[in-house]
Amino acid sequence: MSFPLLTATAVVPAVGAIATAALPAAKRTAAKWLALLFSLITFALALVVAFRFDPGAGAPFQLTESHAWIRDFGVRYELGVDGIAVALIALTTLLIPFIILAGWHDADPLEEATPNRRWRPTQGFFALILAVEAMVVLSFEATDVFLFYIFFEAMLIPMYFLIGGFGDRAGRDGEEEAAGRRSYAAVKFLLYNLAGGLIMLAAVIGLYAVTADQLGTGTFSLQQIVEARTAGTLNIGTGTERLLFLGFFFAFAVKAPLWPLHTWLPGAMGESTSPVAVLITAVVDKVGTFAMLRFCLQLFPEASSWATPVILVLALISIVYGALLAVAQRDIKRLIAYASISHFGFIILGIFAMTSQGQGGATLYMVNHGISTAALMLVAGFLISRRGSRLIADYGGVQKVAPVLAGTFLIGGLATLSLPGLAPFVSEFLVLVGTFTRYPVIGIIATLGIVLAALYVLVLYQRTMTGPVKAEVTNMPDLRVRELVVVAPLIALLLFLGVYPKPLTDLVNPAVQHTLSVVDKKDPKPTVQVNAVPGEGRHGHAANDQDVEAAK
Amino acid sequence: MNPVYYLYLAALLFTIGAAGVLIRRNAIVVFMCIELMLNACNLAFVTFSRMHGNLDGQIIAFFTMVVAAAEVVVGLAIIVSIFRTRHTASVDDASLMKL
Amino acid sequence: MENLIALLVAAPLVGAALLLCGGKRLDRTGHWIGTLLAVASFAVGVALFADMLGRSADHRAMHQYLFSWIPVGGFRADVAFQLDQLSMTFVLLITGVGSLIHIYSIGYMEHDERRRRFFGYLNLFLAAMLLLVLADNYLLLYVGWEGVGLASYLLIGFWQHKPSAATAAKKAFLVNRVGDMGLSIAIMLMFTTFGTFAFGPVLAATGATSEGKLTAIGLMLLLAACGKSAQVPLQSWLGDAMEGPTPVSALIHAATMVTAGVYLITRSGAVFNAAPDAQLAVVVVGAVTLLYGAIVGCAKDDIKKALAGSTMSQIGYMVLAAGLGPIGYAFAIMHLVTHGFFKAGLFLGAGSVMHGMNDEVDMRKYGGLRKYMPVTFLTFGLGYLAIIGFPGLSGFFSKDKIIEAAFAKGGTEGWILGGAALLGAAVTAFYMTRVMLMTFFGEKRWDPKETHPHESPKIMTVPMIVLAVGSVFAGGLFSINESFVTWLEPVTSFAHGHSPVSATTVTASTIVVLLLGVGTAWLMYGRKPVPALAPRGSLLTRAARRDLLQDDFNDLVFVRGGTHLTTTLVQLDRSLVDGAVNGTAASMGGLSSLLRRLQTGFVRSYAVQMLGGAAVLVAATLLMRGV
Amino acid sequence: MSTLAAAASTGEAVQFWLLGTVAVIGALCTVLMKRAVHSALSLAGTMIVLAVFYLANGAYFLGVVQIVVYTGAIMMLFLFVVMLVGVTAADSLKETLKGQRWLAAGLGIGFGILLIAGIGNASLKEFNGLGEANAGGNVQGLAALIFTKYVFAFEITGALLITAAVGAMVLTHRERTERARTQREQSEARVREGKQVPPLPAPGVYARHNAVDIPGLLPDGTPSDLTVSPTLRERGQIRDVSRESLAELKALERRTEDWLGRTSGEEPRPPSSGGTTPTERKEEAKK
Repeated sequence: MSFPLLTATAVVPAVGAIATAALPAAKRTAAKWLALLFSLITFALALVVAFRFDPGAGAPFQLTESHAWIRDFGVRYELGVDGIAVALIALTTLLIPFIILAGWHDADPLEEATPNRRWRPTQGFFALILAVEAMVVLSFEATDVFLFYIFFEAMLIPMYFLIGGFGDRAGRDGEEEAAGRRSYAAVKFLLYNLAGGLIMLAAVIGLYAVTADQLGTGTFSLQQIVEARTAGTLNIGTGTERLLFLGFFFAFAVKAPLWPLHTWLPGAMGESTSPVAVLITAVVDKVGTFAMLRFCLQLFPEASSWATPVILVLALISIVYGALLAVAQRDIKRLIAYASISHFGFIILGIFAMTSQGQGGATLYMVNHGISTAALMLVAGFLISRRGSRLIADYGGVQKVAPVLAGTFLIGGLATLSLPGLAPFVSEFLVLVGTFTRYPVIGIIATLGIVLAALYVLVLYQRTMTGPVKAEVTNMPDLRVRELVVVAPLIALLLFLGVYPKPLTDLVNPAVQHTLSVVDKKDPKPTVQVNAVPGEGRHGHAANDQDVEAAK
Repeated sequence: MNPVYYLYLAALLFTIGAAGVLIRRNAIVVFMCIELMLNACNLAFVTFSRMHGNLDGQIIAFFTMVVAAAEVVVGLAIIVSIFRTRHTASVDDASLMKL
Repeated sequence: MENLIALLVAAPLVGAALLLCGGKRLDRTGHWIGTLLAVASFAVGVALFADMLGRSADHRAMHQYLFSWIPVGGFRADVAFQLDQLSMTFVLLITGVGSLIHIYSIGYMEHDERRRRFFGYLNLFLAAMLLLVLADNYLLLYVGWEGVGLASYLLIGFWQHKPSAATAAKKAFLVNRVGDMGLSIAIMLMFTTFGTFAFGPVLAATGATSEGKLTAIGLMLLLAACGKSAQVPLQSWLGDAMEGPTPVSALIHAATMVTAGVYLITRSGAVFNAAPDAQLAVVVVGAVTLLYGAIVGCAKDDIKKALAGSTMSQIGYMVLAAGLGPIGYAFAIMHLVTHGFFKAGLFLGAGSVMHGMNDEVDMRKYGGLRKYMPVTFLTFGLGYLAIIGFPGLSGFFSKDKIIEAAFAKGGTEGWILGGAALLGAAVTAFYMTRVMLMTFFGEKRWDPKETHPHESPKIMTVPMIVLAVGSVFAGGLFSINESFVTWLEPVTSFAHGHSPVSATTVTASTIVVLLLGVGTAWLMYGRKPVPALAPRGSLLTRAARRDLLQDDFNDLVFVRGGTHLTTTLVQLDRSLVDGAVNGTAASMGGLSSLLRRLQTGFVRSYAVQMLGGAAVLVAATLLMRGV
Repeated sequence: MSTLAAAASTGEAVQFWLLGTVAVIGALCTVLMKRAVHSALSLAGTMIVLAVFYLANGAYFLGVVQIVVYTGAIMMLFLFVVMLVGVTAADSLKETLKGQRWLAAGLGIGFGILLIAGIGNASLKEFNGLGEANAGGNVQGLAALIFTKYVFAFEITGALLITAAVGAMVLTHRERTERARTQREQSEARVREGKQVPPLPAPGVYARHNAVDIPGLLPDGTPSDLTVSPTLRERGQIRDVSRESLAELKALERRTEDWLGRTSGEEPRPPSSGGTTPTERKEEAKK
């Protein structure tokens, strides 16, 4: 038994959370630095994981750990990562330091509000963020359905406090008004996700019952169940499988969020501070889409292909609907929230297109969307913190006053509209192609999303950044060093992954192929067999041969 | 004549007692009705013991009596104390359970 | 030698990176760096050109494979370049004209405090445009395609403090996005059909493909071309795009970017050749646009907008030619190159005029400028002669060939297209003469007190002169024993068309219509003085001033309709979708408050419930025994 | 009758039908009587009938216990409590809870029907009477069972009874929280609240009537309620004798006058209601 790397990756932030929370009220800055330190250590560990992980190796899950936990119910503490999980863990642990840095001063207003020795909002804020990180990482690693479920649900609690407890002082009307709306949003977030989670719990128990019935000993282990399916020892009845699938999918669709289960997102993202909003949309929601890919598809292949048409249509609606509503928003953060809804539509579309392009694209999309939204949302947060208003109408001509801020904002926006050369383009195009190869009509309608994305991003940029300079904006400072430190790496990453996404794709492809093999789907073949393989006789081309094999 | 009629009688008395419990407001009368129900049960037990030809039924009836006695003692005590504090024996007035 | 190809793109890209991230310390030297890198790229292009000339016609295509970009399953996009004659032509045009305009901009943007950023954007555009023409697969082309779109967005909206500029930029990007949608769908279709989207395999495999699929691909490509090249129905953005600085209009919206559509169609020639319906659509679009642009050009009083209309119409010519198939491709490109020269020259001239007239664009406020800015007048005049196809100048050769080819299409189509082309030539002559007369001839309609028209500095005039020279001689040079056609033939496969009317007739008729156009223009604007305020004009004129009501249509259908749609959707989201959720919550509350009624607190009602329960139990046991 | 037949004799049938009706009527009265006392009494009747039935069913011990414990002890307890609590006027049978009565009736009837149906469709045909069970005497049989098979239950019930007794004591025993008020304090309190400072007047009129149920008269001859106990007042058991005593006063004056020899009008007529006639009183006076 080698060093439990995955456990460590999750434990470190947990310890960090406790340590941060334990600091006395006076040591505020110390708490901030401590949290940052722990998040960086976690990131380092995640990098180690990424390097120790070998995409070429045949095993679907690597770095596995397995201990008996609740013997009576066959619950095991089972961790393991495939390429997708590695990518998402890397994303999460990468984003958290930036979130912490961006939220450096988010808890200060509370400190001033209540000068109380026992009351330690700063410590709480950063401890909660780290706690969320720990849970998210664990839910990415868990290969035991029950274990996953626990953390999938548990991460709601710190998120609830983060949303309800800390807001940007940018409400139109007084703070208590804003506080009311905030707590409403938080409660809505909690109830929505809890409802989904409870339905999922029923499905989890049902799964256990089925396995216990058919395998003799009930199990929650993903691998065991998949193997049993392939071996034929376990065959869930069609009706049961569909019910279980729906139970799982509902929870993930709420988290994702998929139309029409999306209404909690704009409120939550609009009312919370922008780092927390990033935490929601870039980190926590990814668990939902990730779980669709890992659990829904692998546990219930037939049911997933049964439900595919409906889900695709819903995803399509999300894409167009989210984009259209984003166009009509007056509030910057809500606009970004609706844009995220549209993007999640793309991710789900890619997952259920059941093609290697679609699912690979969807996985890349999760990563890229995380980075791009983080960039856009954090810059928007800096903007809002300067002016103290979330309304687009309150801005104008910022570009003349704070060119760097405007520039970064524009790049974030361009990433959001998936401009070629930036990372999101790769994933979005892959998703579209993957969908198109199997469902041309849906693919074509989905491409409308490109145009609409351009619409809402450019309208946002034009109204806020261009035009004559508004009076309130005139003496707005440009980005500070801390803020540049936050934004610059994200933008660099966007550019790099846009130009050279190969490391990521190499990481993801085997996992996607494995998923597809479990679901037992093949990419549709091109109608015309081109004898000339593109770029044959080129040097340095051998790199993609295994991809050729994968395609065949 | 078939002794099963005793059972019918018991059922009838029991029902009357139950109805009494529901209808009367005076706690004491309610108690009496409960006693009536208990007695009906006793009658049934005794009849059963006769049917089965062993004395267990009577034993049960005996215990029922004891329990009934105890219950009456405590119950009446409660009524008395309630009456002292609230100057009424009506069960409807003791509706503190509703908030 | 092949490894230099990447350098073509890299040089301006580096420039862009430097200038945009460099910060203030580069403000003084920025523009020189940008220009230098553009010129460097041009030099590399020339070197490659020389190398290419050295080879035999069939082995001129060069490839450079950099790295595998997106490998996922069967989907493999590489970052790889292909430099053949067609790309070469574009490379030279882009880098050449680009460099000239860089130089020109040094003077033109002298007093703008954001000049560094301007040059950064220009370099970015060069890089993207070169990527577009050098890509060896459609996806990489798509990158360049959107890249130029971005650059054009940034440059149109360069003066962002002007709301009109910002709006124009947004409009341009959005309309282009619609076209890009077409391109991406085309790429997807190729992937599903061929399993790849690299030029080589796709164009090689068109023979084995069903015509339906090819038609679909062709139409999608045409949609893309329409967006980028401002062809009907996606032409509405080009007029507003003139909000950008004039060098931008010259480089992007006249010489290079807007011709990308023509490049795309020519590049995908094999697809279109195999799909006649798509070809027909192309031809129709070309013909319609060339007339549309010409008519719009006639009515505009804003000199740049007039030129923009003419650009549309000229590109219409090219698209028309490209739609004619092998008989047209070469001439399309040829006209593209010559047009690059003279239209860039014209725009630079217009820019120089505005420069002298402190940024006045209304031609009705010009007049009689020829003696104040002789060089501008000369270069502009040469460009004018070239564009109207004055015998011996560039436009004459290229446009004449296109008209011939249009007739050569054969059948009624041939006649219609030829007629349209001829008509277009006449209108071109008319509106260009109009511009010429209103700007440089007639009495001065500007107030000498505040405007002091003067010749532009050398750094601006020199590029104009160079371009003028090009627009005079390029056409002739190209058509000396069809050197240009033979140069392009390996790529675009040339075929001589058999036109029902002889070449001489066509030439004669073109000259006739040319004279007609010039004459009418002179009658209307040369003989009698031009009113300083625009007369109301005929219905057609007023419609043409409003771009033939195209914007009004867009505004009515897309803008208004879209706004209504989104607002209603917001309402629905709040009331319906969210309402459902809150409704469930509320109903739960109501239910519980109903159940609360049962808890009266009266012992006896509880007793009733108990008795009811007991009765149910008894009934249940009885039923059990019964069953 | 040591052996009890499985099928009951006709005599028992007659007894059942007679006493059964009595029992049911008793039960109904228990439920329906206005006054708690009457309910208690009718319940006692029912219980006695049940005791008889026990005897008839061969449960001799229980029959006796029923009479002793229930009708003897428990019912007496009830009566005591009734006296303690319910002396006040009878509680009305008017229903206060909406629909409670209908629900009760419906449920009661339904329940009864269910029970009877249950008994009916239970096949209770064979009756092996208590013949051999009671062979060694009923009490002995019970004793044997209680002290062997049910001994634990028995012990526990014992414990239960003790607990119940203690519980009853605890509940009813009133703990004096503050010390008793002295007479002084009481009088002070009386003065402070101001009404009826002196002790209450005595009942009776001029010591000629001193029954507690006769109110004393004020100087003008009107009776004062203060003089009779509130309990009697509540029950409306006050005898008003004011008018008659006034009449007697008049008669007395007449006699003194004609004893002094003054003649006057006709005889004063004795009051019609109650009291003794003046002629008797004359005799008294003579003694």
